Amino acid sequence: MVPLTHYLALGAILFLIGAAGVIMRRNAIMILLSIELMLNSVNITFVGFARQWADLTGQVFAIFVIAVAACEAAVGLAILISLNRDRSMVNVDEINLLKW
Amino acid sequence: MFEVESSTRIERSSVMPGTEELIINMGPQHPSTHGVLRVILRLDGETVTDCDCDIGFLHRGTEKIGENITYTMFIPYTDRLDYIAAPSSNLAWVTAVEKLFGWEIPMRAHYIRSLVAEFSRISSHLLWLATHALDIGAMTVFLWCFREREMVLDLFETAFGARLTVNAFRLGGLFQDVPQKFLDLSQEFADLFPGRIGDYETLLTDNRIWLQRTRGIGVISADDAIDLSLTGPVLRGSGVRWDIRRAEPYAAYPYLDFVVPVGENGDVYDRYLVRIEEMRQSTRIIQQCLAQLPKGPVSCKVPRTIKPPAGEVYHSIENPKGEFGFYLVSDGSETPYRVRIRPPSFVNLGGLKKLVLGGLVADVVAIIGSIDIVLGECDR
Amino acid sequence: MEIAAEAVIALVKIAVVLGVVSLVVAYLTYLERKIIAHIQQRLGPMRVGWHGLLQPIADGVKLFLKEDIIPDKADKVVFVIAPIMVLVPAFVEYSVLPFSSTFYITQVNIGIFFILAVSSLGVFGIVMAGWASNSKYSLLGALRSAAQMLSYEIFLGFSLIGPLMLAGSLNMQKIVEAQSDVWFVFYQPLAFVVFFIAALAETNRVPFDLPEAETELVAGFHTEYSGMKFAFFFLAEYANIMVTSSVAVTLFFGGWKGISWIPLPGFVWYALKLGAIIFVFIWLRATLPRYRYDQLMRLGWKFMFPLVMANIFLTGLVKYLFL
Amino acid sequence: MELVFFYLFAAGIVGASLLMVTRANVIHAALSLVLAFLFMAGLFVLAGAEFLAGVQILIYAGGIMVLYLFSIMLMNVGVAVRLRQWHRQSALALAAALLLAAEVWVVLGRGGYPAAQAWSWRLGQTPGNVEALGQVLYTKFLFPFEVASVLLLAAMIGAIVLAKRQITR
Repeated sequence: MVPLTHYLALGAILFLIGAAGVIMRRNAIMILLSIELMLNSVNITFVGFARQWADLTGQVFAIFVIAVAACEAAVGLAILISLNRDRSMVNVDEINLLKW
Repeated sequence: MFEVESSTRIERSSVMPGTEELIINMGPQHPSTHGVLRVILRLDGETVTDCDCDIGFLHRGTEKIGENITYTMFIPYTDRLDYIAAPSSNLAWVTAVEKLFGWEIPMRAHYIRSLVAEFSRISSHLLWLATHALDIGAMTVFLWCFREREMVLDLFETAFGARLTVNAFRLGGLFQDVPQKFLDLSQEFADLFPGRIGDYETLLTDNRIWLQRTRGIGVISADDAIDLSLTGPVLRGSGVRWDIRRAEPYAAYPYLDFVVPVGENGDVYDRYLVRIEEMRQSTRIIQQCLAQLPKGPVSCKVPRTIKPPAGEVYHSIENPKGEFGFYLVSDGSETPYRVRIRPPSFVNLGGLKKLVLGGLVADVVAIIGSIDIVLGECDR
Repeated sequence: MEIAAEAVIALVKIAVVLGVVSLVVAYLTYLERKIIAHIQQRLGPMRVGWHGLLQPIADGVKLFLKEDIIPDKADKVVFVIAPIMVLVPAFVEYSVLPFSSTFYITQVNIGIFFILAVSSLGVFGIVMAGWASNSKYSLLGALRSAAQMLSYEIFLGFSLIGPLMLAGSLNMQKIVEAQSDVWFVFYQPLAFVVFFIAALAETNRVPFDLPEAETELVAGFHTEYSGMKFAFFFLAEYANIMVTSSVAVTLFFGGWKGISWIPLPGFVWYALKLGAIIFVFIWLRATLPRYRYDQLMRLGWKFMFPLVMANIFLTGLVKYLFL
Repeated sequence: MELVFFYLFAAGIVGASLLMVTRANVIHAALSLVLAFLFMAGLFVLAGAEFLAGVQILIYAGGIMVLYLFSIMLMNVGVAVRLRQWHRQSALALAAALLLAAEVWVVLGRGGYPAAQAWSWRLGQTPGNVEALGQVLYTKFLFPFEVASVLLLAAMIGAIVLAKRQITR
């Protein structure tokens, strides 16, 4: 039986890696990928808690998180593609205007 | 101001173009350009926005060679022009030279020439159908067509001793009369072949996928086709009833009964139907030739050294691919002063750009197949 | 001790299944060549062994000894991993297939879902191969196949929902048990049609072989591959045909269950049904031309998607009203 | 046994994630992330969430990540690799992340979580995780489930509108 703290620690480490990626990388796709990692770290903690209390709520929420991640990926990538097409840029620090 | 911009240039990803047009080289090693044709396609996604043909990979200077050798010696070179239908090219050359002389050719020779020319049409159309179907993914038609093409090549072998570059005709008629076995086998083939055409049609004509891939693809109107001086099935697919066998009959065609099939919409499917029907009509012509074949000599009297009178002549025949013509200038010597070839594939290929623009890559393959090119005469 | 014994049994089973599957996959290539040859009125391989029976082995030896070319401009790591990424999921899927009532590697209660999930990984190898080759034809092929496989995976998954609703389980063994009386293909003909079409598209077979359409894209995503890496793609294709046919057998044709008055062992029935379905795959290849990319998508989204949704709705309605 | 596999998977996840964050080539990063997801699916099976593991592979790895790869291929990666990859505030960010890590360490170290409870079903047996999850999802969480579907629909329409080349006004 894996103790809950292990799941939580793993989730925290992944969250930190993801957060570091979001803050440090310039490439917008890398930022999106890091966000996916952060969402997954949350999933791990959800599943860990579900395991601990033998309650399926955690797993159900993990499924919802995956649904949200799918939405986020679709919209995020659509924005990136249109940015890449119209302004030909992928680096976030160049996208510094609210409106063109 | 400007320098600051350029010094920070690598920092900015604006060097990166947003959407790039994809340029792909189709050929000269591509499996479905039917030889060494190179088509440069500009793609937006998979839609063709521009198309440019690069030809000449098979250029051998045939026209120049023709100016340096005698009229008889040039006949084997014509085999290598449209090598899919070699007897047709032979026929174009010998009839052109005979026209220059004004010779009268015996009837039997005329009939045998028509017979062999129709066999070469069938052989060419079979190869076209085989590769065209394979391009669109139908694999079995390919091998079925080759089965019948093999029979035609065997016929050539029986009559002339060669299969592909047959060197079939001579100036003034034929080298010798065809053996009886050839005529028997021809009759056998002519009786068998219509059923085989039915087999191909079973696989393709009403096949939903085939219809979706060919109908409404590569449409060209009759006016455009005439403006681009397209000839052959490509022109007839657009509904223009133009066939040199009818318009300016040569060989035995004035005495033969056949229909010139035409399409309606000028798309890939109509060109397919036209060629299929042409194969049926060719079989009819073969039947008639065999039935009407007159007795007699197969060659007129030909002088030992062939020196045509000075002058010029243009003569064209209906090759399987379209109008195949020779423009000849003679200065009265043993060699022609100028030989100019009017190749059907080369001219028809000029219509490719108009046909493929706005289509998809997969359509390009179908359209090249439907134009039916052979690079031997295109590059000359 | 008990765990060790279990592990040994499991390893032996895996070895047997992998060995048999590899052999069958190799001979599937032979079978395909022979069947297509006879449809096209020729003989096919005849030289190596009696009627060319050793041809797959000769092919294997040839591919193994061939020079393995990695293009200069290719992304080397991805280029090498890609064929593995195609082959491994194809073989992993065999771990949950029930070959008979007693012979299977393992049973998981998400059985069929596991197969769907793992098979969805196959597209990675193709996309990786297409991208890493650094060739335009490969890239076009990869993009086509990514779109095609993603879309048709949806129809494949949805078409299985009907039979699964009837079976009431995702466990492969239970699905087979549920078909003791009537095969699901009779209850779910619509689902089977959609499943079969989607399976053709998922395995890149004619008439949906656009990703590797040799007459359009030279060879699609594996244009730049040679030697053993190319063989991996080839094997993966046939392994995938086997898996999808197996899924069809299990979900629609009663798996290893046969006709009760003919006493044959379960795996023989299984093999017979599998062979019949694979024959149809090969037969279609010899018969049909190829769809165009946009027509493929139209067929999927405008025809198959509503059909499969209607099937799920009807199944649910019937189940709710009468069962 | 379970713990060994946990550490195995955890090491895999962390390693792949680190690889992901540090790659210059976006395709390599995305593929590393796929690897991380596969390990994560293994972890989920270990935690008794087989269905979730399947969803993780099918939707996350087989769906979302393919979408990423697809989009990346539509853009030109070749040039982007040669550009500067990191922000100038990287050092600061790293410091903040380490601070956060320390905080997590302290919080986790406190312990005091209630004792673990056993599932009402056994791993690898039916009826199991799938049935139970279905039961919960379509009764207790039906409303969130429907909301999620509406969210997906909205995202789909949004993505199409954003990525469409020309919107005819």
